[in-house]
Amino acid sequence: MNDVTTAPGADLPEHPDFLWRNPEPKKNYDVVIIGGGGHGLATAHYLAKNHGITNVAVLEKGWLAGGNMARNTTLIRSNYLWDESAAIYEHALKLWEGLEDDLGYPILFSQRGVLNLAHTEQDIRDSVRRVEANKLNGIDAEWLGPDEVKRICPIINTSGDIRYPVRGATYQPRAGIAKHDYVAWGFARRVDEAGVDLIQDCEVTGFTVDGDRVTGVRTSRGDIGCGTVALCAAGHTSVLLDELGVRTPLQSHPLQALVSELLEPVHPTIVMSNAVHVYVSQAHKGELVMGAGVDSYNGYGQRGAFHIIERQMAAAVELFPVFARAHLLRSWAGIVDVTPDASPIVGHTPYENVFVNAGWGTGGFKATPGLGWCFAHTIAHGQPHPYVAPFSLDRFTTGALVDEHGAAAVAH
Amino acid sequence: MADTLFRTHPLAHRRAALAELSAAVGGLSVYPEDEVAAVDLRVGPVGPGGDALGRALGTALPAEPNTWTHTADGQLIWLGPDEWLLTSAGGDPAELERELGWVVSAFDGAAVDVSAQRTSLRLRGELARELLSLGCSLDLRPTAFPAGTCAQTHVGQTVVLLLALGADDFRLFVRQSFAGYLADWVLDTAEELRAAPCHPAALANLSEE
Amino acid sequence: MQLIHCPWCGPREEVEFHYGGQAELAYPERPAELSDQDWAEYVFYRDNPKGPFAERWSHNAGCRRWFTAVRDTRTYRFLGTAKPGEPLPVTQQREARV
Amino acid sequence: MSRVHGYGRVETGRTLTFTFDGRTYTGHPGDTLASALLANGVHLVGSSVKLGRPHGISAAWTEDATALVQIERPFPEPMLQATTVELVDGLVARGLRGQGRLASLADPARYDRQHTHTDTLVIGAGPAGLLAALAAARAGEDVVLVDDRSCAGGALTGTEVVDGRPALEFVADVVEELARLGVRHLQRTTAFGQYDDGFVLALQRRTDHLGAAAPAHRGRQRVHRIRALKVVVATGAQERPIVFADNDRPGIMLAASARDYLHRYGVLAGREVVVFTSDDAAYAAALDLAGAGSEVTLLDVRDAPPREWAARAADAGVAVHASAVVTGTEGEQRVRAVLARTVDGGIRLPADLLLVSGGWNPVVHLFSHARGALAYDPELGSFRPTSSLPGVTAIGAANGTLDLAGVLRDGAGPDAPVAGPEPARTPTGIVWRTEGDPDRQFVDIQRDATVTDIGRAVGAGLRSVEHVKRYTTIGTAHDQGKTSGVLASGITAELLGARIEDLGTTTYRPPYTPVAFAALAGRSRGELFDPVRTTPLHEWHVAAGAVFEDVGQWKRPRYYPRPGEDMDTAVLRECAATRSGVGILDGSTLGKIDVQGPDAGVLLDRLYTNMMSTLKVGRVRYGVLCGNDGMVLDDGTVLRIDEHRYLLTTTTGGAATVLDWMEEWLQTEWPELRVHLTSVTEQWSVFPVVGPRSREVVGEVFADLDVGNDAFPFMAWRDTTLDGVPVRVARISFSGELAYEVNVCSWYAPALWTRLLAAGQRHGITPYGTETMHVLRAEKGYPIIGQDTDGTVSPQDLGMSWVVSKKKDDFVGKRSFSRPENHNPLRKQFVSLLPVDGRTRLPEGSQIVELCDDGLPEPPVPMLGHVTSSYHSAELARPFALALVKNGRARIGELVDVPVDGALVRALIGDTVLVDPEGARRDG
Repeated sequence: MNDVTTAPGADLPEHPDFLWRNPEPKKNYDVVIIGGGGHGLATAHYLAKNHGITNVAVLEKGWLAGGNMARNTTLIRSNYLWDESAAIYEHALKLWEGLEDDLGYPILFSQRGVLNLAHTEQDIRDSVRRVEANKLNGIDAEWLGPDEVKRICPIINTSGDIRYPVRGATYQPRAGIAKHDYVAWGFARRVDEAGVDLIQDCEVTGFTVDGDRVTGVRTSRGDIGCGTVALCAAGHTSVLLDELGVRTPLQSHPLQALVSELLEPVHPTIVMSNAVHVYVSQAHKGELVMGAGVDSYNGYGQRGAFHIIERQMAAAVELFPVFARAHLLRSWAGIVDVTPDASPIVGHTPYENVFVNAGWGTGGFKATPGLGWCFAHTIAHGQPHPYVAPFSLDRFTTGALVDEHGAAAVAH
Repeated sequence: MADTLFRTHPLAHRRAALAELSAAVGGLSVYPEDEVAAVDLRVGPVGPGGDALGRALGTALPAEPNTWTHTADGQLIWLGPDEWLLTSAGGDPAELERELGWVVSAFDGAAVDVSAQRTSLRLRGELARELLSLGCSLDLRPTAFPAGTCAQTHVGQTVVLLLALGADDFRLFVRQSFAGYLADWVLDTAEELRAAPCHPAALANLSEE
Repeated sequence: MQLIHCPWCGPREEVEFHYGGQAELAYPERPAELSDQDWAEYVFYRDNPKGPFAERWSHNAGCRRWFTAVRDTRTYRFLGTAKPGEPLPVTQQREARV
Repeated sequence: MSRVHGYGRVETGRTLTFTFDGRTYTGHPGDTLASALLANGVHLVGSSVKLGRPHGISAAWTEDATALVQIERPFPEPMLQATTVELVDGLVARGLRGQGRLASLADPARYDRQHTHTDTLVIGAGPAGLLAALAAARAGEDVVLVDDRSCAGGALTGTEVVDGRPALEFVADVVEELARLGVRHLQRTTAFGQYDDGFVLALQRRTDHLGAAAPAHRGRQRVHRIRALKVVVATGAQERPIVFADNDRPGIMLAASARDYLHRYGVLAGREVVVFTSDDAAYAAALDLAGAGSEVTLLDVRDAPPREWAARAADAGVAVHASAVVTGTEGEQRVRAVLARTVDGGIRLPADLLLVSGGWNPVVHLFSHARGALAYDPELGSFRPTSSLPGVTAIGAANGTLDLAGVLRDGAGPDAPVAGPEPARTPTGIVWRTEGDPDRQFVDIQRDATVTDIGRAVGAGLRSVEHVKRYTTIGTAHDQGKTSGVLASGITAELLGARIEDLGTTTYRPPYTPVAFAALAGRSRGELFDPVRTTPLHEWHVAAGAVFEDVGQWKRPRYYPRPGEDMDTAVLRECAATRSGVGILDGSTLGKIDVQGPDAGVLLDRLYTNMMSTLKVGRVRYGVLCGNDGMVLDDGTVLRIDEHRYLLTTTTGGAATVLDWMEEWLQTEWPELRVHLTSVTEQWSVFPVVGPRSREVVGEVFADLDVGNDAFPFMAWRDTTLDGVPVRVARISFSGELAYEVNVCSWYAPALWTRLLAAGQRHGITPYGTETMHVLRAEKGYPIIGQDTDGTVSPQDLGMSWVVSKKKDDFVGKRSFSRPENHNPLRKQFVSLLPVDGRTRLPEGSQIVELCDDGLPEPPVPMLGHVTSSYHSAELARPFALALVKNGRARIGELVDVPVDGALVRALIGDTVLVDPEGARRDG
């Protein structure tokens, strides 16, 4: 009848029988984290684990990890151009490598490598530049010619007669994917065990302020007093900071992704192409997971325009001719918060006990443990961790940007 | 050496393929048109500048967006609220630019020779709208896009200036560097309209209704 | 895919347009006199409201004219468009912030 | 064979042969793969993804959750529903366990898209949709009607009576009238997504059903992009199963689907049939199957079965048990017996077919895509549209109307045709699952997800349906939860002790049914993936054997190899020829902008870092544009044509960006300026004639032009004519050589190019490409924006403070120059790098580090900058590079190391200008 003997995804681990309590909010917490996504949960985890701070609430306006965490394409890599970016993403990647043990949760972290394709002379220059920078920063990276690209991912069309032939690629072998829900739930379970309250359906609607301190948050489930406020609200950060009269150079945009049906393994790695605007991996059960560039305009709608998907499909079929009859099964969108230099904003705000973490654009998921670690440090010490210090808000005033557009306009 | 500088049409190399297509598909005729002089005109539409230009051209500037009018030997095409494209089959580009520039400069306007900036492809026949609908998102129903209208829009992935000349008669101005792409797109797309060399039963089934 | 009403050309597909971000940002009269912070605000800081937002759009593939639109960033629905110099078609963002 | 005589609409006169799982069968035109399999008695189709349990055919159309197949011929296509694959001769397919397989070859089929505008779009050609389309068309509206099946009629089986005649005759009449009224009516066309402003995407399957007769040149599938003022969603409803133990076996099917197989395909899906229902509709199925010869027993969950239906059932010999529920099934490869609890206790009913009906789920997907609000309707036991959505209405079963008379009224209003009498509807019994082993109660059959799984999820602390979906994977399979979604919400609510109203359902997202990637790519494949831009000389370049480079969308000649030459050899030859004799380049891709008006100079002064208003007519000035952030955006030359007119050039890649950017400033910030901008990029073709012999060549071709240095100095331009054609010549040099840029109307480009080549022949004129252009300019230290800069480089960093006006109060970007970071002594500056060994060409992109005598230290190793350009120089007879280096200008003369392929290459930091620093050649 059919010759498949091992069921796809049959080896996927079961979730544990218990994940988290659903407590009523207390009157007061030492730290209130706004946003129960990956970053909020990871921050709570390292606050408890590294700093022993557990009188913490994570407030989530919807369901836990239901924002970008649930909508991203789970790509993890650290091959960023600038030292500052490379440092935080590499810190994150190292944590990813031990995260399954740390969380005691099967997060399905699979280090299958990422290829960033180069199609033009300028792509090649940018690629070599990034590879060489990565190497000097201790990040695994290589430059591969078309034949080596073909060896790693045989289904890529490397023939010279396509519109934008593949001229080579950068390769980071340690890059990979993980199962996003598993990651979120792994953090959430640990955090819950540590005594942190995860409070869902709890939308922050305002703040109570005393001078340059915030004394509490107003929520859809009542007022909650706090020692410190940590914002991990991604695309909604501006809306929250507006309540405090704080401006940030953030813009929220829709970012779409999609999956195919389950397919027999054909795609052993992750492929990204900036020039033709697509990236693809094949998830554990066999579905092709793809993303493209952000929609051009601001939006909070968790949906995007279909022409972006069509363009992405054209690029996919161009690069992977065998994908022609794969099927788009489901598409969706997240809301990414983007800064002028495509690098995050982490650190102080004008309020002494309010810390911000936002602007990760398309890099949020891959940074999750690294950011959590550093943001927890920042909250615990009241001073930015060295890895996030370059991402302060005042860089827009001094001009010390960390501009990841140039060589890493590569989304995701 | 030739006595005069010869002209080369940007679509010279596609002429034969387009002719073959036109011969093969009843109801569709596609061909590159001869070059015409063209000047981009900028001047305030209402007021003395527009009036002066209208007088110089012998016809009022079409003020209605997305429309064009005839001139003695060409067309006057609305491009924007203060911008028109004048074409002239017989005119000398440089002279036209000079003469009209002299008229509009008095009103802070501009006249720019853009004769070679675009080239044009003519699309005629009862299948012309069908062909365009395969790559153009405009409402091209005869009621919405009758003769005398025009639009700058996309066909395939290139920007065109599309003119309805008659019921089934269109002119597509396209930037010269994109002309080859547009012709290739037309050639590829028109495959859909070729008579099907296949089983008659299949043909019957192909009618979509 | 939105149908955007160019104030001149009428309704056209979204792909014909270019997004220009927040509208009504005036170039400072005397940039040299601004503090670094004020200059940074002009260069980099933009409103990011969840709700009606006044924006610049350009009908790139059409008449190449810039115009102002008020659009709801929650629904993406265009609430109106206006030519430069015309008043905003709808009262816009700062309702929540004033 | 289970084909029943007298039933069905397949063409029994013709036979098709197909292969499934290696065995050959026959069927008829009009069959689907599923109906043909059932006709051949094949119930076992595939197996479940996780547990490998046998799976059969559980429905008749897109709601089927089990019969997933791989198509092998005519062309491999992964994971289709056997229920939606139309049978063609020679079809080869096999059953699947969870994963499909992609072809190993590119798909030769063609795909396309079509734009359609209409007043009214009706989605669904069932009774409601047909009548809605008819009403609109009769009212004179432009109407498009799409429907996903092969013919109109929707759920009508043909047994109904409408307007006093058999329903399908009525349908045929309506279809005919629609055609007469000019309605564009597309069958086999699935509306799969609804977006803003009446925008609906629909996939039309155009050729697969034609089999071998399919015309290869015609698109296999077409995506219709339909804009409608009004969208009528008449997508019907899908039957909802009830969950019981072992409900996933082959031979278990939705009740209405069995009717569909009988009436559409003439296939009787079972002989010994048990019908398990909580809804009236299944009685019709029971009666129809009984009438076709099956033994039927009906189990109704409800305590009071519908009286009229029950009476009809009794007349037809169908035993009806009230208050009865199925508790399990037996059978491996096909159901063998049904276990049930009745008021009389547990019973075991032998059966080869178990039909299930738990009521109906309106197909609200398209309504929901467009942000239409849904709410739980306790009478339906499902979610239906609540809000009205501008321009969008849901009618018929899609809006929860289940009786035919009501559906007809929804479609046609008060003048609706009359439906034949039907028994009055008794409320549906809302039952999500029966008692039994929750480990074997499958909620999402395709995912092997059970009631136990939901129970575990709830026990783990999950409270949201989204969490439960993710924990259990319910609704994430190929069918996207068409049958399981509402059940999952219902069962979760039950287990949580919550109300399903409060819990809601997961979000519906496009596409409604899966769509092939290639269909979405449409015609944007191969060469048409992205437009190719070419210059008027393209054919000449091709004939000359040029190797092309992609620069944006342009194809530019990179070099012109002679036989046996590789790129390095060709470029060395082209460089040497140009520096020692004369070379010629096709520079037509440069962006060109005509700037006209009394305030042209004012605008340019505000945008360029240097002063342009002081430029004299007849002269040329180099200029740099910065963004507000003070970083270099683009550069180029500015020609002053007359008092109120300038001609700018931009980089090839920057042309569109710069024009848009200038327009933005002009239109949004300074509308008071009297200036007009016009792109003339393609109006003018440009050929730099470069090298010490360029004067002879240009002088010979343009006899009227005084090319002497005094009459025509560097950075001047002159107009002349050739055979009456205006030509503009400018002394601009991007190579450091004596050079004349010849500009001509593009009509004459090939002719003029040929003249220049002819005149240059005796000087050995050499066409050169972009690579040589890059080498020549690099030898002179001229940066290429986008190659030597990356958006983080200021004019000062490039060593171009001379291009930044000190006199002007302001220009775009000026204020940013005084930010603290712009004065950081460690900013990267533009310098040259000379490899000390005189041999190594540093790869572009290489990073630069401090000298390390003992090899590279452990990472992280601080970086000083990177190599932006690197070439072998014919002139210098050595390799050289340009680089951005921290504090580079202060370090000229110092040595640094560059890691290359695991070794360190030592290099000397130098000034950027390596050839003719005095500019004697250029000015000569």
